[in-house]
Amino acid sequence: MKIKVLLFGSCREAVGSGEIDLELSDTAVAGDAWASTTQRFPSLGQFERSVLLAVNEEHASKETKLKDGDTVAIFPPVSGG
Amino acid sequence: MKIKVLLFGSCREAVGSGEIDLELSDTAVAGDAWASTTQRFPSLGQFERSVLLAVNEEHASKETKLKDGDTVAIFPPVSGG
Amino acid sequence: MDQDIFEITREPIDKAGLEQRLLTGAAGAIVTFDGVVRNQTKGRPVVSLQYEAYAPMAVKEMRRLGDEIRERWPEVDRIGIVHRFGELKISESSVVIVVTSPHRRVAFEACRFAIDRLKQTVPIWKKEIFEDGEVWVEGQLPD
Amino acid sequence: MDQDIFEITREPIDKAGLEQRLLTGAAGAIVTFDGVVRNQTKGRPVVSLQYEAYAPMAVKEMRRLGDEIRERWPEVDRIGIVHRFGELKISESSVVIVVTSPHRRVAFEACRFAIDRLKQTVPIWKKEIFEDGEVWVEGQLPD
Repeated sequence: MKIKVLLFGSCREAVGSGEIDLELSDTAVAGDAWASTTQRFPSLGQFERSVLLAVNEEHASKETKLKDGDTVAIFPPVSGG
Repeated sequence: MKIKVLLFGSCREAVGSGEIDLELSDTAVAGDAWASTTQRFPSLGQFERSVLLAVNEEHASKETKLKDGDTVAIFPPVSGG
Repeated sequence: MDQDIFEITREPIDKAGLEQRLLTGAAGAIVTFDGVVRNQTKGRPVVSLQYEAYAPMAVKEMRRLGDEIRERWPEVDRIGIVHRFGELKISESSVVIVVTSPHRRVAFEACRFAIDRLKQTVPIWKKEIFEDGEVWVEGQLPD
Repeated sequence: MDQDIFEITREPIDKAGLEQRLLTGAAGAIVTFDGVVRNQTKGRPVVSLQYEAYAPMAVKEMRRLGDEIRERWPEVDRIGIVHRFGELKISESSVVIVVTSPHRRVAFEACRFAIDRLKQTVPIWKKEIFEDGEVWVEGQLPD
């Protein structure tokens, strides 16, 4: 299935892009999107322990199941305010 | 000695005036200003238990000593805000 | 502090202007309390509130309150307290308190303390005006 | 509530306008938190802050925060949260939170809760720009 990945903050900066497209297996979970993106952009590896994920604008875990057309967001802990 | 008495809020309303002049003995304390004013305006008696006093714009007690020209303020508990 | 602001005024309070006058580069948080006239008291519709102040003493007590805040929260950057008197209609501001600070915790705590304390120590009184009568609001006796 | 306001904007925040839009006759207290850019961090002079937002998700999270406030403090009248993004200079506002309520205690508590929670849950990030470098501010991991 096709997944859109959005990156924010220091994760976006490490990748050098705010948006990439992925092709994942039909049983993929959010953690697979993370793993696949990290494989393509090894500089993301530094965020392994702190990274947060969202699927379709909702907070998600690595176990959250994906479906075709979903948007996965990858970002560090938030620091607004 | 001459004392100026200011009245505020419901105390002012009970007296019908915001300012009166008193002539008190040379050893008078703030409580004497209160007693003298209440004698002239018995409607003030209702405030006996809750009334607050100030002398020259500072919170005072009935024991606070007065001197000629002082200003005594008589008012109920404050309710601003 | 010299640049704190303590005022009693008959005019509408210029809240944005007050905040602007108090803002310095050291501030990271501005907490503002704005007390406005509510349209009812215990279900009884209010027409207006009539505020009366012992103005010179009120300003002195506000300064004292400012000193107390600085003693408790030295981190505070600026304090502004403006209280209005006269007749105020629904939704008009009777009092605005602004506290600025590098961090938010102190600004929240000091601002809340300021309005609680003002209601106990600053010589101002209010009367509620209803359609069919009026009532002086009972103040709290000081601690 | 329909008349609460949750916005992400690139433009300067119109704080007075926001308060005005939220004010109803039921309110007796307006508590406003305004987060502004401070001129230094740990003694190092700051030039500006660069904010980045995941805007649609940020607005969703703000709405959720609004729901949480109403559950905890049913007495709240109106809630407004506006967060700005882009490059902000010293003393510019990054976030303004307004809570109105019949009485002040609830407005203070809910407003303080809102900014604490926003910093944990709303997807916005900031980078500090110094004269000689820049640093992403480390966020807290959620509870």
